Amino acid sequence: MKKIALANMNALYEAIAKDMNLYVPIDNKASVNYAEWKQGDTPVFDKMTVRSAKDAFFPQCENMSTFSRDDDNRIIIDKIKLTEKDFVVMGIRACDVKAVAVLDKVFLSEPVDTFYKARRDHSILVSLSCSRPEETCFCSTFGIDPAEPKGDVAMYIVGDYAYFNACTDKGEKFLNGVSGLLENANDTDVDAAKAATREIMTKLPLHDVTTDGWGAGVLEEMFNRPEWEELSSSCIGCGTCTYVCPTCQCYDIRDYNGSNGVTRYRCWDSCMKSDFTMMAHGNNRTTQLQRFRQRFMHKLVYSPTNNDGEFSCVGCGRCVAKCPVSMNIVKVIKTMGGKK
Amino acid sequence: MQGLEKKIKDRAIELLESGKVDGIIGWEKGQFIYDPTPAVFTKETGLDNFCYNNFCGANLSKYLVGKITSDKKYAVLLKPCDTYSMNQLITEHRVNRDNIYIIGVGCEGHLDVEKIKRNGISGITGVSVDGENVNVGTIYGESTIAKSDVLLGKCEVCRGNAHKISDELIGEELQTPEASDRFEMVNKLEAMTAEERFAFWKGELSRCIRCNACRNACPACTCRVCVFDNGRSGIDSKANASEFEEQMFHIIRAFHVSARCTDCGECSRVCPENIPLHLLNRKYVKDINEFYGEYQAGEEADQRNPLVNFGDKDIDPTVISDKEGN
Amino acid sequence: MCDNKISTNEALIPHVAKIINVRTQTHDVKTFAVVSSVDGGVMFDHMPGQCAMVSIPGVGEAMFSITSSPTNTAFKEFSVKRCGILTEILHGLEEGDEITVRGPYGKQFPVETDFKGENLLFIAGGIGIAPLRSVINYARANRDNYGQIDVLYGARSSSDLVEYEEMTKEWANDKNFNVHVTIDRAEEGWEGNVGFVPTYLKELAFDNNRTAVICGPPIMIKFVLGGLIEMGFNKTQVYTTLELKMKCGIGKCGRCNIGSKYVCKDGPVFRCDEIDELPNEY
Amino acid sequence: MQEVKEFKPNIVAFCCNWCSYAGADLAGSSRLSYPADVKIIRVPCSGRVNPMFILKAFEKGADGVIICGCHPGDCHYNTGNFYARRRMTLLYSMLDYMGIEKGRTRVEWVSAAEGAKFSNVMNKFCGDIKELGECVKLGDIRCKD
Repeated sequence: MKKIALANMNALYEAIAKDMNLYVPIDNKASVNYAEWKQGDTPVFDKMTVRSAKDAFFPQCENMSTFSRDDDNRIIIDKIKLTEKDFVVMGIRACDVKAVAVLDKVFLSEPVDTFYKARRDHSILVSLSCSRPEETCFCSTFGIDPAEPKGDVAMYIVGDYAYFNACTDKGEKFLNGVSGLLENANDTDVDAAKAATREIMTKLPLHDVTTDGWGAGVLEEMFNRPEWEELSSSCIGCGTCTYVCPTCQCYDIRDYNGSNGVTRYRCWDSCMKSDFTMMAHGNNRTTQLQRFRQRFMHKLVYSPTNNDGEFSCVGCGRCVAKCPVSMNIVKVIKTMGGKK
Repeated sequence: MQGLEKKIKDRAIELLESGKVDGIIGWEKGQFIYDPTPAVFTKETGLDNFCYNNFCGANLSKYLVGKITSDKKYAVLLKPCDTYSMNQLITEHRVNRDNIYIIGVGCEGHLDVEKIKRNGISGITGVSVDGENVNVGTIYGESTIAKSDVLLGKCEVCRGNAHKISDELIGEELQTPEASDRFEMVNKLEAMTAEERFAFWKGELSRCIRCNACRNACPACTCRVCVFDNGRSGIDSKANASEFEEQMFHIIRAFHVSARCTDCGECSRVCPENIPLHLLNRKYVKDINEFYGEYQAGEEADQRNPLVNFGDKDIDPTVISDKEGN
Repeated sequence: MCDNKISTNEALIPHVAKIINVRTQTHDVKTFAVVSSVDGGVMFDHMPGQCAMVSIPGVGEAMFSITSSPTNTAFKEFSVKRCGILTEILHGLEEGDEITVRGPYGKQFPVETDFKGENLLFIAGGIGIAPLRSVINYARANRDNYGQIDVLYGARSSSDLVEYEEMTKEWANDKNFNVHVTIDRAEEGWEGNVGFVPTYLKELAFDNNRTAVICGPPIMIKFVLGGLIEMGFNKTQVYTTLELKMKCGIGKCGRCNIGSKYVCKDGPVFRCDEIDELPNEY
Repeated sequence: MQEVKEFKPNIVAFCCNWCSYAGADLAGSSRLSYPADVKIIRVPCSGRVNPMFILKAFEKGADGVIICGCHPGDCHYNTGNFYARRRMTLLYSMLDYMGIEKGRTRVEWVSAAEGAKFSNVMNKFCGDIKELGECVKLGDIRCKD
């Protein structure tokens, strides 16, 4: 384990940003979000970001190809160049690290999504051990330990120091690159802080949420539960929950018809929106109940069915905090399934 | 507030039991003190989970739009400011007044949990209002903040405790917070140079994630299919694919509700990125007041709004194009 | 037969295709024959039942079943019914115009496994003949692998029949091959059967010693399936293809997800007992 | 060496069918010149112009958008331009509020008999836009070279 005094962190950011892009949580006075570090920025590590770290690998909007026509009206396709520059995302909490693994399963399974893969290959995840979990956190429900966040390098902020522990070869290499700034530290230096975090977790209001009753094999039962109607009645059909979710990965492919040809891009989409499944001849989910149910069934039933029981919710609590009408996954889990 | 909650609950049970209404649209307890969910209470569900506390800022009038074809009668709980939206919906025939029973509930200003959190408070377990102060209990200890610092944006410019439409009132005697000038920020922006204003809006709107919460929560946005969802409109879009699409979305969103916007502040309240969207709507309100005379949408039902009206001496758009200064 | 190990970058980047022939089938259905614009080839190999994404850049992209048989190595065909923005503009294209195509996507009909040695019964309504035509022509080209083949096809009127010529002039002349055509309402000059497909199916009284493949409007599928069960068919003997909104075609964009299945990847061909396991959202 | 190109503005003019479009016609048949940079879009009435049209024009690369209609009181449909006047006042005010140069948008009332006015209006507007230069604030980034 290595450490650096918090007072010297700026030197570390400078060293990293010299030949890589560095993304850190920045407070812009209205919300905290990941942004590229620039000289003078002070990252905030004690607040949850509004948007998750998925933006770094699966941005809200990315161009895929461009189409133009030559003089004979023949179509010319130009591919978009993939990411080639290494980048570091620093301050990802355990829940988001797990979320990246969930996304990996989708995008890195055959056929591989090369846009996503290029970003993953060029990324270094510097995770952050939680010290102040929020009341909306329920990652322990999904077996995540917020004190041990993993990633390529795990970061612990304790007292006046930031401690780093490499978890992968990539992480090792990264730490070696900035070793001039780091001092040696004992692995045990962060044990007390870890224990304190785990202690807090047991006191959180949502610590008793369990996934009992959910998972693979309950498709028919859960799908037909009458509670969906009441739960979905307050949903206003916006996409907030899906867009702040670190594991939601649905996207749309659209063409933009500009004056210099056509750009085909993909952008996030939300199953909560009315036109998600709209086809020229009809829509197979016409009510908000169906769309609402789709989102939660996907996270809590379909996903475990396809991925050896793994839920596609990591308990980060973003949707709990941000839903305009406070109708969130915790309510759904509790209403139809588990509470100890 | 607790006494009021009990009063409303008792009355709601009475209304349901007597069969006067089939459902009550109110707020249901959430996971925490600060996240009540709008919900429909019926005889079957009972009112055990009903709540009315300092975090019931949501404007419930929009939920009646979906009930227009229903033959059931619903009672709806409306705070003074929400009644403006109700009047506007009645004016536009977006709700069926005959099937609505409006209970005006008293209000002493609602709190914004985002603002509490912005004060560096996390792990909130309880919030109580004590006169001018708000006591916040968290897993990390207690804190006290001034109530005026954590009021919802819309409550800072409260229009008073008068319900503009109601069938009965409960707790109307509560004192609403004192209001500051609602055009203060608009004036401030207008006094800036064009470059400063552009930078301001670019900074704010670049955070937009196009979740459409502002649109979907807005009681004036009641189109069956929004132009931004309509594949045939040519401008449907799901993401801000460029720097401009989010501006276009927000200009049009605000424009489409201009003169119908009651300035209820829901757009800003629901924004996950805390973009001050109401400043767009409020600019239209201010312009309409200045150009065509004072007008408050939803002041009463069946008003004719200034954009479906005209005068032959109206000012010309060239006044804007040729305006002196920045 | 086809290499599924394509990466998304490649999979999402289409081939440029040239329309070499447009056949007007009915007032709202046209069949487009396309080849690669680069080398005049078929761009990719496919199997019956698989689909491809057809696009006009700047307009949109949509999934269509490949109606030509894999045994046709000269070109690929798509039968397109005019019903939306993209199809409207597609219908305005002519020979020589270019579109883009990517694919193939989805699961095929089990023509090399479960269908082998079986008697086949194809039941289609309207444009539903498009995916089945691929199987039918594949079966005709490998005639010895299959037993008796029956095609039951219906449409609203005689002018709504797709591929009627091929059906009556080519298929019907094959050995052990019967074509039964019906239209919904009687009309002058029509000598064939009149009535809905499910009704005609019962009149024809097929025995259950065959594998049935259905494609058509959802309401027809529902009643035909009911009819087949009544006639003693087992759900494992009946196949159909589903249609849902699709964008990526490779099971990632989440649009065609119903239950734990992605129609673009796990379908569009489903055996009817598999469909029973899906929530009723298609 | 890079060639310095003269800035040729893209100007979109929404002209009402009954007055301003006829005005443009008259300008043409009277051999009054106006810049070729102006692309006229004929609309049935200035009241038909949706604020979206204007924003869309800017998004697609317009540097200035002008709306021409009948003089207030002379609308073929009696009141169309009265409504347009209020709408455009509000929209332009909003664009100004968002920091978009206010000279990029304009409304002018041109009757069918005012060929000379049409030509003057367009010449002036074109000159104004040339002074303002390319519209970078509202254009879509994907449209630019």
